[in-house]
Amino acid sequence: MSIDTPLPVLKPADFASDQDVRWCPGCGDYSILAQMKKVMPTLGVPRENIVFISGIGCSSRFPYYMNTYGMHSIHGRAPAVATGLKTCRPDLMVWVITGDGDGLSIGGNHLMHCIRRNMDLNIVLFNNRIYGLTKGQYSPTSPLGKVTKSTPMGAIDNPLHPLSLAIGCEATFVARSIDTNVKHLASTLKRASEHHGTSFIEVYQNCNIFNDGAWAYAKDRETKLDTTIELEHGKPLIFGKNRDKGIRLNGLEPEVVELGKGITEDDLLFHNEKSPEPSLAYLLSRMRFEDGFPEPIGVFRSVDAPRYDEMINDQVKQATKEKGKGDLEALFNTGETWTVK
Amino acid sequence: MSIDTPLPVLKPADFASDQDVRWCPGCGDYSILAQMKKVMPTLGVPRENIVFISGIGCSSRFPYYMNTYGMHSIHGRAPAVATGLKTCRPDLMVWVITGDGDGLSIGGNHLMHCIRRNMDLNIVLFNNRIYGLTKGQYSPTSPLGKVTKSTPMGAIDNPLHPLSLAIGCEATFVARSIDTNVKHLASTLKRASEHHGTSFIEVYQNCNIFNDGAWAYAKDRETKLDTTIELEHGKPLIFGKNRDKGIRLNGLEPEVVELGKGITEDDLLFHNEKSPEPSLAYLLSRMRFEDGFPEPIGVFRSVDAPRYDEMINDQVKQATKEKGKGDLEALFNTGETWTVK
Amino acid sequence: MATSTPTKPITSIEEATIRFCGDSGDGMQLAGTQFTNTSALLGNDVATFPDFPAEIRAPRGTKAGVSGFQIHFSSHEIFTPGDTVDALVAMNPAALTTNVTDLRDGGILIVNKNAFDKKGMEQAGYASNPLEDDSLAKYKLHSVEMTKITRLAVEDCGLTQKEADRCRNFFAMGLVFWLYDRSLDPTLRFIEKKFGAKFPAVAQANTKALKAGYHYGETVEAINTQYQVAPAKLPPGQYRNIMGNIALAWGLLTAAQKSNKQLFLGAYPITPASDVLHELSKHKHFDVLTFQAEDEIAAMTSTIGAAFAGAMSVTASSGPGIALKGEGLGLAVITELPMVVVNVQRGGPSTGLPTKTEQSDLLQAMYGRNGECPMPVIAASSPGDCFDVALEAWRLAVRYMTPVMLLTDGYIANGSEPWRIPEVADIPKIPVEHPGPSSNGDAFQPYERDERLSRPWAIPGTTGLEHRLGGLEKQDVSGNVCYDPDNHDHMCRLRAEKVARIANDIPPQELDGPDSGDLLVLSWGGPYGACATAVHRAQADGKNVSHCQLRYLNPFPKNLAEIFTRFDKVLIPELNLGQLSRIIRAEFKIDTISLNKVTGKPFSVAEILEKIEELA
Amino acid sequence: MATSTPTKPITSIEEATIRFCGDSGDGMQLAGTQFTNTSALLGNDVATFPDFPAEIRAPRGTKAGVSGFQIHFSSHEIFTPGDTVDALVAMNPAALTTNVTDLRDGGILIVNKNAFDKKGMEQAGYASNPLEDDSLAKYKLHSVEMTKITRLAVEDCGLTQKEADRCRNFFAMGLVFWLYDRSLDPTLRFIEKKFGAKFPAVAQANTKALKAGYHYGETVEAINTQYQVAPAKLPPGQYRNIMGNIALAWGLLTAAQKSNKQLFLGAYPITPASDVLHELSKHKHFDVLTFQAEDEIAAMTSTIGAAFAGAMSVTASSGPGIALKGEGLGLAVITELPMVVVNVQRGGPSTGLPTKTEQSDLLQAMYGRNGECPMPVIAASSPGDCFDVALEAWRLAVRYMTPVMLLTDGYIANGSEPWRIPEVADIPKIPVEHPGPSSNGDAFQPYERDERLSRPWAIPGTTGLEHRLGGLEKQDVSGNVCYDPDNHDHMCRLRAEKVARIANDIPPQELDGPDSGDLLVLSWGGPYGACATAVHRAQADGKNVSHCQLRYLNPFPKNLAEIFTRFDKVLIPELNLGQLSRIIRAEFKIDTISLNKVTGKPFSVAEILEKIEELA
Ligand SMILES: Cc1ncc(C[n+]2csc(CCOP(=O)(O)OP(=O)(O)O)c2C)c(N)n1
Ligand SMILES: Cc1ncc(C[n+]2csc(CCOP(=O)(O)OP(=O)(O)O)c2C)c(N)n1
Ligand code: SF4
Ligand code: SF4
Ligand SMILES: [Mg+2]
Ligand SMILES: [Mg+2]
Repeated sequence: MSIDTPLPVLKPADFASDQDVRWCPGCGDYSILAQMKKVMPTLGVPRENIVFISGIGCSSRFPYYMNTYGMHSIHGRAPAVATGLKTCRPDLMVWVITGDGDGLSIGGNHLMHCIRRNMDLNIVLFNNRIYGLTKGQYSPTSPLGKVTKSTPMGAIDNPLHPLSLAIGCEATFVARSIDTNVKHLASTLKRASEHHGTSFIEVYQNCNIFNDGAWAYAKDRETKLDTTIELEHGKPLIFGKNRDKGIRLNGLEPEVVELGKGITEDDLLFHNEKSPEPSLAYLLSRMRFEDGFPEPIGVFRSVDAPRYDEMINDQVKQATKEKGKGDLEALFNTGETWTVK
Repeated sequence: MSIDTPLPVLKPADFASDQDVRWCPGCGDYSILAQMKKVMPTLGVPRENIVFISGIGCSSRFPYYMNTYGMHSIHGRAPAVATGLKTCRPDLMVWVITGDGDGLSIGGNHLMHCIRRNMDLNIVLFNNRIYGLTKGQYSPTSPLGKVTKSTPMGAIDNPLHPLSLAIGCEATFVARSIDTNVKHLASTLKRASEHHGTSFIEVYQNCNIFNDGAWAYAKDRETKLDTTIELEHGKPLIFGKNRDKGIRLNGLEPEVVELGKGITEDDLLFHNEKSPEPSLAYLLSRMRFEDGFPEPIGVFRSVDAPRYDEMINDQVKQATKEKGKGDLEALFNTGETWTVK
Repeated sequence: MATSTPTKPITSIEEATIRFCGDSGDGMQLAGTQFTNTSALLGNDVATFPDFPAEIRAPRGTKAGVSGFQIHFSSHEIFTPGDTVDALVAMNPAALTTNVTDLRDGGILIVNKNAFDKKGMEQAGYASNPLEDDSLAKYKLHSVEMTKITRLAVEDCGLTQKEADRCRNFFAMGLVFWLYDRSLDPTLRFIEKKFGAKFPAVAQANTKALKAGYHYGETVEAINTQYQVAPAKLPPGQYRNIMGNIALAWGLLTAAQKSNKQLFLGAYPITPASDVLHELSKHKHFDVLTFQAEDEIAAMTSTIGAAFAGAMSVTASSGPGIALKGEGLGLAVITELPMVVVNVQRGGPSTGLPTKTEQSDLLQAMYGRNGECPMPVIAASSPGDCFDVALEAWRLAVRYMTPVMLLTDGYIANGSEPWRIPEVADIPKIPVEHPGPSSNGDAFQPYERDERLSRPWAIPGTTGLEHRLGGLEKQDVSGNVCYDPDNHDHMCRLRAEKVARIANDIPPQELDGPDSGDLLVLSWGGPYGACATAVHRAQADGKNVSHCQLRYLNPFPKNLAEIFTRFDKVLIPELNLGQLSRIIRAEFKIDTISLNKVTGKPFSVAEILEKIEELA
Repeated sequence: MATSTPTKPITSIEEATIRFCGDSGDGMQLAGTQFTNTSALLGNDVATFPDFPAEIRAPRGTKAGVSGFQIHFSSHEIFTPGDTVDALVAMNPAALTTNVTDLRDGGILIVNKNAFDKKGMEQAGYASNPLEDDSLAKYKLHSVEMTKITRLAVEDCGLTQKEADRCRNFFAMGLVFWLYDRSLDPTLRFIEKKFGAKFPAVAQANTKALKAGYHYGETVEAINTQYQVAPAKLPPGQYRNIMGNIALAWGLLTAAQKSNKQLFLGAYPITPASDVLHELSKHKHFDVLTFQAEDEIAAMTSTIGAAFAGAMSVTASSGPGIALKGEGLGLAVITELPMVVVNVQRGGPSTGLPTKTEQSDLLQAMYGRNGECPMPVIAASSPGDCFDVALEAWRLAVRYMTPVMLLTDGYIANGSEPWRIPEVADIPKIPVEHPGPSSNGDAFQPYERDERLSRPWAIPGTTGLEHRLGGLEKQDVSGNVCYDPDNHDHMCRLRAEKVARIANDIPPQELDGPDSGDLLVLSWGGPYGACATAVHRAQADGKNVSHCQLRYLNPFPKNLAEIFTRFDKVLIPELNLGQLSRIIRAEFKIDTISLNKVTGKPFSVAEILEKIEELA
């Protein structure tokens, strides 16, 4: 497409494929799909330059429903498939769709290496704290004690925290959103798309069949303003229905404080998504509802760093510049050769 | 072995197997082996109750040289093999020996899940920042720009930091030591053995053939007191040949300060390996020589938490208590049955 | 045992096949299971075939969301869930359109009339209402207002309408129970047990719906005949109905007890193998440890660790998961540790048709590993056989110190049949020996072999037997790492020979039919039932045909070669493109005729019979 | 081109085989490579066999640490590195004891006398000094004080003693160069290039050591004959020496250029395949992207991603790594994307003998995946052939939209031979088509097929061709997810048929020898050379024997069945326990005779010849 042809103006519906959407009625995946379709036309990227890669799971059916290029690959391997794709085609915008089982259980290693290489991919992890597609076994994010098909006496695996893990793997962009918080979700997806390097987004997603209400506290109209806290760069951490509570640091321990009574905004922890060292982001990722904290949503961390896909292609350019375009004739004749007549 | 038979008094040499040690002369692995043999007799565990499980790599030859039970398994899978073993046999003391390639590249996923389950294993990762056994390709801990057999133009993968990763995976015990710092290494191994749950120890190890001097700054007599800092629980972070430098927190950013000139020990960051939240340990894991910090050695974190191997066996006990010892006859006859005459 | 005296004529029939079908949310699996149990309790022989939709619940009313359950019940011994259906219950238009072709001409068709609204018919692709046009003329159509009647029946139970509608399957059951003169009692007991205490309103409603269905049959004139299928003459004993995956799990439990072992299962969920994990995780009081691993590689290698620990160690998965275990299996083979590897096969390649049955992993089971890496392979023939095969797998594993691959498939795993409950005391013990502590100071020789070529299973914790296993080639006897060329050759042949010698330890192949003849039907796994039935029919027709069902696929029974010499032709029906055929040809250098099908569905008796008739 | 006029009698011989052996640190691989290049430059045909110790450098002087390099050079065409050795250079006692049995009676034995001290002999297990007792009497023993002379020779170069001792291999080279009348020039050029600028002292010392060795030969009386091996009559052209892994990498580079493609390699290091990664990573200016993945699964699946992207996509590994790729290969097969999967085979099972050669992954290549998952398999026959086979693999992959498995082995990969440098312009282009943008709004049909049954390779970035691939069964033509039973059967057969039809597109099998006869030797991969040589010798002896070397293992060439009918017996020599035999039997229902060996070593000509003589 030549540079001055204006992009056709697309609507969200243009991003819907002709396939029937086959999630359970009421599944949180629908909402994420809707927001994704809404964000797509705003990205300024032609549809044919967008690719969705997924693994296996309910969430991983996602690519079938997007009228872009896509691959529903195998369980856990989407980040690796996407790495091959993006390495060869840095011109494409590549999204990875995964689940808490797909991405964190079988696929943990690829996720980890993809993040640390800072591949320019947008990874969206649908966290429903359960295996949906295989009908209800516990996942790496299921809480201790969770009774599921495979844990009739309760889960005994200490859960992973996806964002802590990502930050432990040198992530440059880390965010969290919620399926039903549609505006926030859309803006988070958009922010992720703008980041150069791996964007890792955890989305709290409800599986109303096998784990209904797993995120009720964070989604419920009544409670959500007290149980979540929206991160804004450069702003203090304030939350609560009346915006009267905040997070203050006590040494390295965060604590919930009430504003007023001698505590002002300036005493609070200020969010800095650009902090070069990820300790703040890590600390934020540790704040958990079960420990009495609001859970942060929004962008935890967003810093620039070199990207694998860019660097590998730069090496090709540099090598070509230094040595000239590869010449087979010359290559075959390097070293000692001789003639037989 | 009955409880009142005194354990035979063993010497380090009793832990040497009859196999020739086949590392390159000068390899850092020798020193780790020596310290391990030294620590073994002090653990009060009969030799037959100790098992070493490893993957593949130079480091992973380790079990062959220990006169205990052992398995040199396949590349990257040692934590999973050990998980099966320890789950069935919580009475055994199980060590996992791995390398930066074995543990962090191909084996990253098992390492991660083993740590988060808090399996009661002692994992020692020999970090030489290179693939030794396959003769010198870069590893996940090799620095950016590293020229190796597979990266003639320099590595472009942003390296992982093993301890940050472990902390990102909910580790309960995290430590670091150095092959040549023999006393420190021995005491760190001993500390690890005493921890209940997964103990993860990174050992800086020199591969004098393919990556000689990778840790020179931290091993060199001249520099090591300035480039490393020994963590002690409850003590301020002081280092330097003259113990005149320290680490102070500036918000969430550590900084190197000189003692005196108005700065006293009390201004420094105090180490707390027992901190319930791992943010301090994480922050310490970010201190890197290349950023002008001394690199901490010693125990970063050591907290008690439930262990998978214990809980799974407790469930068996509990189920047996509740339902009685499994009775096949009764099981077969549950539900509807009928008689054919 | 019917709840009331019949008021309509009863026809006695030998056997019947019925199918419930409807939306995934319509409770068809439950209806099928209840009918099955009731028929089994009544003494019929039964065989079932549940057919799930693809993994994800599709939107209500779509064809993709149709779920079915077929039951074949009979007054004589049967082996398959039936080729065609005598009575079909369809809860909505999508179910009707996707299932009606399996109903025989003149068969009974019961549909929920209320579901045939515009949207429902559109979703099913009906242009006009099939209940009203002539398109179903060849069936005995009963168009019943199930939704309406059910709502009325449960009116006073205090349920929401949505909840009320969920009782519809009980109405349908009641009607079919009446039709085949079955007792409601087992289902009433089920309702009481499942809902009685916790949800009394639901219990009451389901009871009412069930009875409403039954009375509907009694009352409504259009349905004018009742059928009776007498009890079958099964071998005497105590019976229950059992699904393949459950039988497999129980077989493993039994093997563990019979060998005095703790049972360890390392598994990662995958359809259709997950139920093995689910079932075993319920029985921790049998000294069972179930480990849901992070992936199949960890499942496999933790299984190796558990085997080293001295447990009875098992892993279970399906095709793609088994592919991931290949490297680990190599370690299991070279360390010569005993364990059982279960593959509940499904449709491939890749993710394939994950909820459908297939037998296409046989070659993977035999060869899906690097190097010369031989492993015994055995396969179950039917749901109940899974129990026996599990015991046999562990017997061989521990006797020969080797991983054993046990193949079942989705058809067997989810299907069910009456199972004669064994006397626990009669099940032979599986002896396991571990060498005891040694204090003579001599180096322990972990690769010393007995007459079976089996090495000792020395376990950590035993004084004086400290040793190291691993994936590098082992020195004969000492088990030390060894790069000696001749030793490697020797060890490769030894591992092969050890597996080959298992042939001395397994029963000779049995033959169903005359010792020699025109045609031998050779089958393995799920097609057993269809082949047995077809061969019996052909024999009854005077054909010169016999049947061998293979349990042992590697090694084969010793007398198999000799059996082949006595038949003119060998027919191998398989749900793949000819995998056993390949092996048989390579091994015995005989010609084989393949009957292959990879539709994700089991063979029908007719398909086998047709081929037999073509050949004999 | 010798550096001085010979002063001793020169014997002309047809061919010779020599071996350098010593400690891993003794530079034997370098010595071997220099001798090889020099001989090749002189116009001999050469074949080499480097033999590495197991992965880890063992302590100096131990048997485990011995490294060897064998060179066969000749004035006629040769195919193997030689069975027995005519001249052996042993740098220490451990090398002597582990290698001397391969030296023929009367062969020349050159040893470094200075290494025979107490410790060295103890490590080698010598009770008495073999240079002094009579045990080496049957050889022409030259016991040379190499250490001492080398130290003296390099005395004034300013090296430490350790550095000086590192020049010993150049002394040994010099002596052997003299012995076989080879020029020092290539080695002198090598020294200059490698050390000249950066380490002039080392360059000087090596030069001196080399010349010292040469002059030692000229001077010392005990060595009284020089040998000459004249240039071979090879087809005219420009030649170089090449190793298999390098030829493979260059073949891939060439295939990429000839198809106008970027080359992507996704790989994880593993012996003996790592050199493919190393070599390609050096040639980024050929538009090559090499991705060292976190494991083999990522290597495989990134390769799939790169294929989807439109690159020429390759992964390379060895046995255990290929086992890990099995699941991913299933996805590659069902998505029908073109790519090349290289397996440089090594000794198995499990970690096995990682530095040794074997052919035991053929069955894994054919069947190591779940479901019906067919894939073309081709194999290289010699180091130089790797180049051609790489081109052919990509040609087939892209023409048939399929992953192609390319098998080589450690023997071919590390061995070398003279390679006639092809004219780049003469190498045929490999045409690749991608459908162009479409704006007609019709849904793109990614599974529509051409006459070869190949589907279109539409790549992201193309307007209007947006489509989704995946591992679930695909609907014919549309490529949509499809659970229809008949479609699945159809697609399974279609994928099989597509691969089978490749037989139409490959050359008929060639036969070396008469068209019919008593015995056909059928080989594949590394044993090519030994089989060709043995068959030639047998033919010269008047035996009625011919030879087929298979490049195409799946599908087989169309005329193979017919060839079999013309021979009484078929002998299949393989470095495994009979894997090709199994396939041939299953496929052609013929009887085969297997000659199997799994010692980690290649076949010798004598082994093959003996078997031929037994049979024909
Ligand atoms: C190799 C392999 N193992 C197991 C499976 C079975 N499987 C499919 S999806 C899934 C888990 C899905 O969980 P998650 O990623 O959380 O997705 P969700 O369905 O919850 O969206 C599993 C275990 C598979 N398809 N492939
Ligand atoms: C499945 C598999 N892939 C690759 C290899 C080859 N391999 C052996 S060890 C190794 C890396 C070793 O690196 P590391 O763990 O750092 O150990 P080190 O040798 O440095 O101690 C690799 C790639 C293998 N043995 N198995
Ligand atoms: S099972 Fe759960 S996650 Fe899957 S589609 Fe249904 S509601 Fe959504
Ligand atoms: S290669 Fe490196 S890590 Fe391996 S044994 Fe030698 S020095 Fe040690
Ligand atoms: Mg999930
Ligand atoms: Mg390393």
